[in-house]
Amino acid sequence: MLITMQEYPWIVIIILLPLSAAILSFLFPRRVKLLGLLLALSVIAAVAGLAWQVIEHGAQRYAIGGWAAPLGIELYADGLSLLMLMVTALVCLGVSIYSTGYFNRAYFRRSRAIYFWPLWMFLWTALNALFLSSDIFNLYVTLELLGLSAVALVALAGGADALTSAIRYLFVNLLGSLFYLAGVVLLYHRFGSLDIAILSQHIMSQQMAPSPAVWAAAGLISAGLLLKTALFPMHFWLPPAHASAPGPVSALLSALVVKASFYILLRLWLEIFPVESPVPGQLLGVLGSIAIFWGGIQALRQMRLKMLIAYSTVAQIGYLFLAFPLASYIAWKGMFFLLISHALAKTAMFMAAGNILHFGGHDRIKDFDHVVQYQPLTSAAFALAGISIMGLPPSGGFIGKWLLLEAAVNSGQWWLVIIIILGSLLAAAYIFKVIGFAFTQSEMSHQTRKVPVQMQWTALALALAAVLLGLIAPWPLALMDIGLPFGEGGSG
Amino acid sequence: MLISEILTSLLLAAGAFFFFAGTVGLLRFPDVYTRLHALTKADNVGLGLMILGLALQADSWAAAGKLLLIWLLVLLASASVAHLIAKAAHQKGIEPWQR
Amino acid sequence: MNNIYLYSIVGAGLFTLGLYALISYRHLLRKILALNIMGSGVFLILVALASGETPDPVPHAMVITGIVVAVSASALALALVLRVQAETGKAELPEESLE
Amino acid sequence: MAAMTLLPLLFDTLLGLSLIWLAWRALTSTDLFQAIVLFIAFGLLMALTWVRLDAPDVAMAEAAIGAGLTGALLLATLARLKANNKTKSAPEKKFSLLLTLIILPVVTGLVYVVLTLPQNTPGLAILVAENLKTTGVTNPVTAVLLNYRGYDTLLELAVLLVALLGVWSFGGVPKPHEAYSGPVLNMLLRLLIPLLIMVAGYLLWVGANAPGGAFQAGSVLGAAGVLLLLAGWQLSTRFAELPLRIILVSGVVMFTMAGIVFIVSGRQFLEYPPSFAGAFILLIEAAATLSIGITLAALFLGGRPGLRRHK
Repeated sequence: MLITMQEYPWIVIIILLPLSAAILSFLFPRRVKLLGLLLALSVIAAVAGLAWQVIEHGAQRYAIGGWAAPLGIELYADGLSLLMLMVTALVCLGVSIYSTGYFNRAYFRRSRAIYFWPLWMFLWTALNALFLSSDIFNLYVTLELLGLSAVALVALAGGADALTSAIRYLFVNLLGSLFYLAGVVLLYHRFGSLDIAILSQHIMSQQMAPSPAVWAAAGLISAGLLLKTALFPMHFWLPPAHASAPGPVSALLSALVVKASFYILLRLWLEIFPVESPVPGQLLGVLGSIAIFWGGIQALRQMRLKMLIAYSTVAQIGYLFLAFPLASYIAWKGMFFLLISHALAKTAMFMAAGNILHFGGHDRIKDFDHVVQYQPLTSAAFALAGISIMGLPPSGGFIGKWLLLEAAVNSGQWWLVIIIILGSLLAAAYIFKVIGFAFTQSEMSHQTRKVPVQMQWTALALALAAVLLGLIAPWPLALMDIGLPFGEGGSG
Repeated sequence: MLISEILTSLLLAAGAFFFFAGTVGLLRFPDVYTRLHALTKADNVGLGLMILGLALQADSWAAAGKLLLIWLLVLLASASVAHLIAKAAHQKGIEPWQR
Repeated sequence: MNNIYLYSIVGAGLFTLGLYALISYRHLLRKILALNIMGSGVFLILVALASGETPDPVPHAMVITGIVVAVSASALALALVLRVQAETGKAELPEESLE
Repeated sequence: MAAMTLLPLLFDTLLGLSLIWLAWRALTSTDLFQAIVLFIAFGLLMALTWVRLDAPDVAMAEAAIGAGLTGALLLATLARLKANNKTKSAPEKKFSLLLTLIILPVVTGLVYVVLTLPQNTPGLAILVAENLKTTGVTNPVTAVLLNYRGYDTLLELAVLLVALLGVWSFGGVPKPHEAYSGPVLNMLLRLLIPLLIMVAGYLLWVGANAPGGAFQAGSVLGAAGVLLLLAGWQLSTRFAELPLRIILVSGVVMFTMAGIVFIVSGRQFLEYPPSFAGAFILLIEAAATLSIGITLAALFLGGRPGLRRHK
């Protein structure tokens, strides 16, 4: 008795698709490119199915193994996780098309290239599983799966600096996971359950001062996740790792992997951690603003394009943390919208950088040689993505920053307003620096290579998506209201 | 059953003594060969005594049989490991100690 | 019941010992050892707190999962160490410049 | 009477102190080889601690994987490192005073918090025991691992596979161990390998109602693989490609396929039909044991077997 269309368990299919594709591409290395494209399309269809279910019937909860929450693991799909799944599906569709050109025989040693596909699909499985899980120990396992596949992908580039940044990234990942696990242990022994919904009921119900265990757990989990999200003092590992990774991998890292640990922090912060006193929020806000300035200034100083973009990621992550001191309904939605548009824009930027690297054999900004003439599509993609990073209308970045500004003005925290504006100016500075050099030609001419056409078009398509996101803003903003954090329990 | 408990504790004590003797040998002997000699001999006998003591307390013959299997395995493993280490040391050119 | 607290304090001690060693030593193998010891410390706290009269099997399953995850992470790290040493000639992290 | 209750306490404190002391010595010893040997001893003492905390399943996993296999991996890596690098790196301290100032509050905070946690909260023990009948196994830990939280175990098998993929993706032809295949080692192999395989089968079978299960059995199988590799055994290139990969993924594949079969028959993902639960769990555990064992041995090898030795 086949179950009818609506009751298809899309929530599980979204996790099983990339897992089975990864296994198939491990077993049959010759047909990886076809598998990659097929996977991207089928996951988009599955996400559409889940979206239809969530919009129709509200947040979906799925008990795996038939065991309800305290005993078994539950998957939970609401507006937030749906949006993250959509962005992941879009970015991964772009990466799958881009990689068919990037990992061809000429550019990448075949024996290494075939490992990109299974590792990337396992990374996608980890992302989908992470966005859907509502069990904190299960989140630990998905974080480890995510971390190990990301490190293996970074090390795929094979150079000396790629390998040293890969092993530093691995240690940072493992340290962050251990801190997170220590927090999980304390929460489990304090409340006897691992499910986020049950934990939030326990914590919200006992109004008396939360016991030190909850505070320690909140501190440990936040420290671990901040280390993985590379917030200011702990960002040292991000630029070398993201810059020395292969093209599509740095796009995946900056757009999705760094956001996954931020997503968990956001969900736990809104639902579990009883944050009465504004002090932690203010602290995160201050660290975020320092990250904006530090990332912006370092980006201006960089000689290589990919390092510049990596430092721009450090700065943009700082923006996301500005919503914590505001903690108002508009602020959370603006920050989340900024997160989505940054994912699309940063993927397009790293793909453009990959094209330039592929075209000229190097990415030293000073020695760009007629990039605009020979690579019009790539330069257009970089410019459009820059518009969204800078936050110029009508791009998605603009809407996100505008909502943050609105929230800052309403709550009267003027220092945040200044930081948001200055941050945008810094972003404009380093993007115009790159675009400026794209028009010049360098003294020494070096032989150039033809960039496969699909690599250029995917970069342009994703950049366009980042810009057009601003035009369709009301739909995703409404989607965020489904489900827990913003819906009923929305604070502010 | 007081007797079996006394017997067991006696055997365990004897086993512990042999382990102690093996450790003293390890610390006191001058080179790798004599240390290997002391360790494998003393520890195996010590373990044998301990296993015998525990077998008295075992609740079924199967459990006693498993304990005996453990002892045989350890005998096999420690003998061959001792040989391998001695062979590796010899290949490395460590001369046995002469007075 | 005080051995619950004894072992959880030992677990906390191992956690911080590993953290100290991870940060202060530059050789990559030492960092991997430190990470494994930190992992054992967290698992010790997890199981020690659950070992009252009714031993709770869920932490045991979590620790077994954690041990397998730890060994796969260590295997990847060790393979990376060999590759880093092959490329850069030394098995240590370059002096991290904090910019 | 006091003497009898004092003895376990004395033993526990002694065990706890020796754990800390061994960990400290392992981390700060000047010679790396000595550090690894102390780490293996630390792993064995950890296994003893798990027995003291009446967690036999964890004790077996710790002894086999935590101490045994991780130790073997560390020693193999050190051997390959030693070929061209001094290992006597004195652990020079950098900004150690500042570090102790940071670490000290962390440890006191952790200890204080741990002391405030309520004692012997039953946690999920009662819930697990109540529903044990429908899980098809009587060993609660296997029930949690395979049935209640089977999804965790599925992802964890994927983690193991990703680690192997990562190791293989680094390329690098595995330097064949200089086989010490002397007569003694061959005799040891002839006796031990069949016994190890039988013990693995026994652990797998007994896992349903006593401490044991896929991970312990898989690690014993992995140990047998490591022993074979040490003796210089080579996988013939005929099996190096597809057959090996099928075995490696068999654990994850069996788990996912079982889950899909349950969905098609109208149940939730990984919801075992109570009547066949035991059979399904044994099937999945058998596949998982095989794939874990071969994966752990392949991780020890450190490179793709059957690679053409292009110099």
